[in-house]
Amino acid sequence: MTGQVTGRATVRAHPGRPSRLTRNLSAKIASIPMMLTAVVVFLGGTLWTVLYSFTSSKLLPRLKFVGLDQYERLWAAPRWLVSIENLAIYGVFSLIFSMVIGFMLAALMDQKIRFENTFRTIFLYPFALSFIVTGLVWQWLLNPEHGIQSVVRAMGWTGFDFNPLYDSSIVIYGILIAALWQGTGLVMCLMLAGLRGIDEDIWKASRVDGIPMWKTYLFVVIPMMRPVFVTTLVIIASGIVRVYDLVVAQTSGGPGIASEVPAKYVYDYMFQAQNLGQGFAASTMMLITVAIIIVPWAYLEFSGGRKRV
Amino acid sequence: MTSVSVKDLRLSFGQVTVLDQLNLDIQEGEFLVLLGSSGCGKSTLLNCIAGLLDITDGQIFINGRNVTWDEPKDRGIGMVFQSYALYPQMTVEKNLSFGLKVAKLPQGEIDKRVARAAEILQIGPLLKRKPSELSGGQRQRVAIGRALVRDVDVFLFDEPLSNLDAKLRSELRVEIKRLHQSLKNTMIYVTHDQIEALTLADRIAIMKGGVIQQLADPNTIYNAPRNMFVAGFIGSPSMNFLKGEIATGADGKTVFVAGGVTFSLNGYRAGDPLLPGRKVVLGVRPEHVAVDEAAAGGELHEAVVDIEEPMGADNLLWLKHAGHTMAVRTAGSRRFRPGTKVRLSFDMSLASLFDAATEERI
Amino acid sequence: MTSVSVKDLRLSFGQVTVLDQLNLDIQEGEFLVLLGSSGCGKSTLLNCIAGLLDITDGQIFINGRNVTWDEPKDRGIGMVFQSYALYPQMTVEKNLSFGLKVAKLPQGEIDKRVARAAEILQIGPLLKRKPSELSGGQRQRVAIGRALVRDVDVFLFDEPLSNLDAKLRSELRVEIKRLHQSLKNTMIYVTHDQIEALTLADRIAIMKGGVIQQLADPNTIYNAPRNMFVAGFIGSPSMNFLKGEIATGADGKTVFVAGGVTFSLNGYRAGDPLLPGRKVVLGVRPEHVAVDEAAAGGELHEAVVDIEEPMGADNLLWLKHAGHTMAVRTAGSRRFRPGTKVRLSFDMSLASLFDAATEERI
Amino acid sequence: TDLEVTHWWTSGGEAAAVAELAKAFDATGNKWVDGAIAGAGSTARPIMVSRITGGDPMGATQFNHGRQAEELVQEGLMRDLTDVAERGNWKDVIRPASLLDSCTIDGKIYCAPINIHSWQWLWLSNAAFEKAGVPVPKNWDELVAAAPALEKAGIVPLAVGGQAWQANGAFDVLMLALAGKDVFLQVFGEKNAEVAAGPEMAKVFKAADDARRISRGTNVQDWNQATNMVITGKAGGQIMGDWAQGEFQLAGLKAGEDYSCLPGLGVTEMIATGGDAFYFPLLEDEAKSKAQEALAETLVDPKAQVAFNLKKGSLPVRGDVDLGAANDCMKKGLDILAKGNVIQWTDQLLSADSQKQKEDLFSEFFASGLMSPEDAQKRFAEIIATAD
Amino acid sequence: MSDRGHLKKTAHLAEVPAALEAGPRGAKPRRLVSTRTIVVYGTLFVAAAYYLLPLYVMIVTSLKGMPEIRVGNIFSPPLEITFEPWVKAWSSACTGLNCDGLSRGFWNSVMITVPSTIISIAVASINGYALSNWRFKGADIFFTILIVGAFIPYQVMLYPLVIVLREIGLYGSLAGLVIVHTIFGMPILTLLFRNYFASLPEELFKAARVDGAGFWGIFLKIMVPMSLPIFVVAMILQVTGIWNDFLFGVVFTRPEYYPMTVQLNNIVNSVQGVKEYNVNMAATILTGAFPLLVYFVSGRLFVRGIAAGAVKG
Ligand SMILES: Nc1ncnc2c1ncn2[C@@H]1O[C@H](COP(=O)(O)OP(=O)(O)OP(=O)(O)O)[C@@H](O)[C@H]1O
Ligand SMILES: Nc1ncnc2c1ncn2[C@@H]1O[C@H](COP(=O)(O)OP(=O)(O)OP(=O)(O)O)[C@@H](O)[C@H]1O
Ligand SMILES: [Mg+2]
Ligand SMILES: [Mg+2]
Repeated sequence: MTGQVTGRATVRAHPGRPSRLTRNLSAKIASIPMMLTAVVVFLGGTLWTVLYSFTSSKLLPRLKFVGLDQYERLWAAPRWLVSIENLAIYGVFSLIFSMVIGFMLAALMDQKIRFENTFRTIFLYPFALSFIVTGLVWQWLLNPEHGIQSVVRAMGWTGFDFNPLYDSSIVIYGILIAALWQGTGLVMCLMLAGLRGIDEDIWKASRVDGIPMWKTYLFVVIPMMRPVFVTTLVIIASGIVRVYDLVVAQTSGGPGIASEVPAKYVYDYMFQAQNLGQGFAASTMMLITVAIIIVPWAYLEFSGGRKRV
Repeated sequence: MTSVSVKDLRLSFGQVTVLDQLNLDIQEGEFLVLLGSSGCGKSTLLNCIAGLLDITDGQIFINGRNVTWDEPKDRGIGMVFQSYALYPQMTVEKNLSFGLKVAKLPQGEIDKRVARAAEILQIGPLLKRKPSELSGGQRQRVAIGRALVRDVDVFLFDEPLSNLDAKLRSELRVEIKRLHQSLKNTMIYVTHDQIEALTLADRIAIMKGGVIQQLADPNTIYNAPRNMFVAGFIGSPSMNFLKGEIATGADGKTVFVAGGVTFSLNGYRAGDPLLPGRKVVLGVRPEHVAVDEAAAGGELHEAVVDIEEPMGADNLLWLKHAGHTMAVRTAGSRRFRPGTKVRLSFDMSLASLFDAATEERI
Repeated sequence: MTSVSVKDLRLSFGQVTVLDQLNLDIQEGEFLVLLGSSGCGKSTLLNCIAGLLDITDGQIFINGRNVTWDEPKDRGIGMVFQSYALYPQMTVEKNLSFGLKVAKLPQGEIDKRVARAAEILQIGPLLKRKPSELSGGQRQRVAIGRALVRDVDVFLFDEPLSNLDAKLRSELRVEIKRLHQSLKNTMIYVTHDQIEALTLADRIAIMKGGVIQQLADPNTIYNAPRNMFVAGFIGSPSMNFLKGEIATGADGKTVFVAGGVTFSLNGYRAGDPLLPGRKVVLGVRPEHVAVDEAAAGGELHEAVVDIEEPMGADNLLWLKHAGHTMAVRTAGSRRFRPGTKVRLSFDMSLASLFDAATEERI
Repeated sequence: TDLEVTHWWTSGGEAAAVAELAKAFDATGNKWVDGAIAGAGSTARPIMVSRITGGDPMGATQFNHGRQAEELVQEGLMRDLTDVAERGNWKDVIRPASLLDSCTIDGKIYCAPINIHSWQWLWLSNAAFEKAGVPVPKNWDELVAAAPALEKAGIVPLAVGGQAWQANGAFDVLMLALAGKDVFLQVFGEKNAEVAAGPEMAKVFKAADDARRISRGTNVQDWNQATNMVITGKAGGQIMGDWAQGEFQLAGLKAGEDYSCLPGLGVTEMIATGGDAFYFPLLEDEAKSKAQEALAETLVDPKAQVAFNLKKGSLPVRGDVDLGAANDCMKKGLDILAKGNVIQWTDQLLSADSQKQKEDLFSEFFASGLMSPEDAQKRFAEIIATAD
Repeated sequence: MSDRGHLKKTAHLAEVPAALEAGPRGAKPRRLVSTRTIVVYGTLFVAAAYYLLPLYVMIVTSLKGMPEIRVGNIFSPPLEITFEPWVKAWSSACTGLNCDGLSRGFWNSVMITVPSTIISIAVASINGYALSNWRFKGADIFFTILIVGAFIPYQVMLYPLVIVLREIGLYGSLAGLVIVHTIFGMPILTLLFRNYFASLPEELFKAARVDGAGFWGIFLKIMVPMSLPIFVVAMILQVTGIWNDFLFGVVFTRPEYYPMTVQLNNIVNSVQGVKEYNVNMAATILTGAFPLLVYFVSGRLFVRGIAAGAVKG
């Protein structure tokens, strides 16, 4: 810092030094929407939310502070605990499976296959459909009376049992199936792009070294695709935290509260229960979790700018 | 004994035939350089030998064994790539040992081989580093090491130095040469840098459009190029070419006439008879032209200095002579200002004559 | 009149100061080459002059005007980049005229200038093509053209030739030299290729770690390098360095002793007195060592050929001599087998002596 | 004048009922712009509240009367309807009076009640019982007793849809029926947690446990899908509000013949006076304000009341209308109403927040085989203790 | 390794030219179906089946009549193809009083999607450009906030946004909705654009500055024309996201602007008696048709753009 201060001091004598503010002025002006969004909406909205989570606001936000009451209630609520647990299960599995499936599909697509475009389109098209639609279709497919279970039973396997949406213990996996159907195509695309960016010579080198293909993928190629995994992670993870529509469309959180998720808790308490304070407390908890994991990582990952490229 | 032998090789990518009817025999312990401009098929040929490309027709033998259908790893070859192709997330040590581990060699053997390669290449202190923490030259050394540990008979290099800066390149060139002198493996080395080719090769194969133009030792290539392509390709700056024809001089001797100027052919050893009237091209290298001095047996020609390029040890002159531009290399200590008139003499014993039509050496 | 003048320039990226207290004056019409290894700050300096980097402290004058805080376009400079940086979606013509259009020049003037640049650079037939349809050399020419049309006083080149292959590089080098001779603009040219520096420059500034080590004409730089860095940096292969000390010889003359071998210093012009016992380093270039012959006034030293690198015109020998490895350049026609014993003689009038501690020339 | 009206009446019977209102309103020379949002109040309410607080209010909007709009009124975002009410003599015609009380805040009237909804019905499929070979039950206990027979015949004895509010409502109905009015009011009115944890309630939880057991295998989400199970004889019965009646009618079934209804589960014949009301956000536009008045008047107008409630299957808010066309079940309701056997419902007694907590509890309870009635009661008591 | 010696021995025998000529020649013969091919294509086909199954069921169901649905199996092809459900879904399914199906929302969706997509991409691309080429102090902080913002559930931001829009007086207007979409599209799009622009050669940017082009000149004349793939990616992501959005469309606008998804929600959620699965499926396909079309048209560029926007970083 001292270096900068003396620097400015000596330069002051020179004519025409523009002020710090006006340098890069166009860039700054052009970034105003971004700054406003970041500061007013994301940061301001967050702080506002946190502030009101300490109040007893009902339908409308009011600054009647009640300390940590809302949080105590939140962590005593079985539904919240179930939501957190569900999010953890759903998050972990959907991360793992979408990465694994996405990568495997991409690896298969990268084998110089015929009809690559067709396959790619097939894997990608569900991404064009909304979660509402996805939820609906899979609700239909998984419906025990009409869906896969009844069809398989009709074919003779009468003992066949596949009824995830009405079984509390596995309902979250029923949601996972639909989520993977919708999202793995994009992951596949990202991974495929990453694979195409790998130097041909690496493959040649590993062939000369006699390394089997799967080992090359596992020990050489995957570690080289770090940036792709980072982008994919951001996209998948942000989707996981926000999962809401799919649950609503598929199960509305049921059976019972077996497939509740935090975002739905927030929404339900803010608007249905008309207890904004409670909803804000829940969203604050979500934000804190996200912040603890994301902020340090995001800063490290994204503040390097051009240097890293 | 031949170490690598390529017979009637053909390779097509779909409709495009890149290599056709290519034959090449490489002796055991020989250092062969494949030289040619970009896109002439050098890497393709190397990849065929390595087994990284499926050939369309022909056969490939390594150490007398027909390996045409063998997997790369079973051919007893090691390969070094232009982009190094190091496994970026593994330490140098892992890079070296990975292939051996996969081949299930005993750990003791692996350690021994890695240690030996590290010693030969002097990368012992780097073993624990990742490739990203190495300089270009060090990376290249590790890449060579990876071939080295595999204890192979034949080393294949695909432009191993072209990603490095000039200084490093000349250093590593010496190292590769030394490596070859001590290991005595067969080495096939692809480059488009003629200095590398000249300094490293036992023999050079000059390629153009998938065809080997000349396969000979560097000295022959440099001093007796088989055709104008080879002559022009090798040497920097290029050989000077003068178009003209054979005539009979005033004294009855065979002379070369270009742009009204007559050159005696004293000292030139022609393979073909030099019949008067034959259209030919005279090629003479910049260092075989003497400036302001009478070279052995040559007569003097007037020229004007156009541009001077001092290069330290040498001084390169670009002259206007008989309507051509001509490059001449003089000692670095001699300086000429542009516009200066000088007198040239040609060393015909080191010049080349080519048929103007076939471009073949006479 | 000075054309570009840099005063007390400092530039930091955050905590790291890349350039510090740098001063440089460039005369009008001068061709100045900034030479140095990768990362020494050459491009940074050039970008400061161009106004593409905000300097931390100091001043920059172009044609006597303080442009320290001017926008790049207002500095009267044109710049040519290593990667050509042509606008890929525009035709050559658009590429050339883009800057003029931005500056709102009348269309007639634009056409005139583009036509003139196209003529000078002989790219007339390419005007309607896109950069992707051009060869490397043509692209580079267009990049130069883009600076040309802007009718600027100062041309800045940032390694304009290093993406080209050797052959093209040497051709374009000549063209740039010719361009400078005809335009007579001030040119600042960044490179790490010493051949380019030596052939093109009126003066060379050799940089290391952000500091200019020596600023002089090529001849001085080559033959009287100010310190060991400059001496070692210029010349390929590098100057040979022998560590030793000054002593008084048998005949009372001052001599240099290294590894038990005594060298006469006949012909060396020292700036400092050569006091006996002073630790010094003798530097001698490969071409200033004669093999198997007695050079003027030098005595003979025995050495063994280690490696031979025939390079066509020259033949480079790596010798083992008095415990050092030593490079020697001989004529390409002379050949030596590894292991041969030879006798060396040094041309002391062209050698350099450096203080072993400061590494400065004595 | 165009007036935008938002509501969440989108099922078959509901939509037909709304059409009647729209017709009546259009007849006043204005135009009803329909802003239906499907998916029950839980989807629609946030949207309505956002619109009102966001400063872009609609002309009129449905809320369950009770406490849902309380704060909006306090914020001064809602229009005072006292003038309209006085002109229409609402105080006298609207029966029971508690309906208007729910619209009254600080002595001013802010909403126009449109119907009385009663939750306390058990709908039974006569066909299903016939098939199982048991008589149609007359009360809750008989249904529980008949359950095994129904199950044997492949019929789900009690259909309970997956949405949380259905389980919650079913429980409230069971509670009023089995524990009686006093306990109901002590628990929900006075928020007496002791009573909530007491033996009276334990009985209710026992019954809820039965309900849970005999509702296994419903496997539908929406209430009307559950109703449809009753209509088609796939289920024996359903505890659902009077709005289910609309579905039966639409399916062409006849009360008493094809299906039966038991108000108060045949145990405690009492109905709650919850219901829907329309609120009118404060608008700047004069013309629209006029239209709002016209709509408020239309809503309470006897003709509209009859037309609407007949289609919807709910009860009119005024005692002075002729409901000769009413069917069997509706008549039963009207009787009870006439006898004054009315009670305030949980929507009016509890805040939405407490209701939501209850919903969470009972939807979990009904779906999970693991939660014992005792545990559920304990948690219920905790909710009551902190309820407002 | 021991067989290496053995090989050398046979090499001596092979010195005889005749022996050399023997052995394999030409291209390595490939079995028509190798295990590898079976595994690769087998897996791909199985995966493709998983992805296609729902679409198949949707289409088949939408072409059946209700009676057939009730009795039949969801996978069986329709015995009697009827387009009734499609017609109904498009033009006569009811929401409350309005019985004009999805058609009502279609143009609204177009009216929302087009400006929202264009503006959000414009803003995000400018952000990405400023972040990668004109970095100023503090820019990274804003960007980090933005990325973290990508993880905030939309529902949480609903209230603050209502307040913000109310304060600037855009609540309930189309412009307000466009702003909302721009805000929520910003994090991921900015990330993609920033990565993409950072992967373009910096020298190009410098050259343009020397040529005198300013912030906007460089962006419009140099950067944008070079960035087709990433714009396609952004367009696909935004069209999909915005077209499929339900929550914002309904919270931040009035009924006259309600997008198609609101009708879809109403059709599938307002059950009239039995669920009309065939109509629901037809409505679902109709709603998804537009983004699907965008995919099919620009799928190839999508992968290329993703490559540039995601791989570097
Ligand atoms: N996979 C491929 N498909 C089609 N053509 C190819 C393929 N690989 C190479 N070629 C063509 O084969 C020719 C020879 O390519 P090759 O890589 O062997 O050249 P090279 O001599 O190594 O050149 P460079 O010095 O640039 O590496 C080129 O014309 C190239 O376009
Ligand atoms: N944006 C930057 N941020 C931080 N450090 C930088 C930045 N740009 C350059 N540097 C550092 O400044 C030093 C000088 O870089 P510069 O690009 O000027 O080197 P150079 O001499 O042009 O090298 P080269 O021959 O590789 O182009 C290097 O050490 C580099 O790491
Ligand atoms: Mg190649
Ligand atoms: Mg540089």
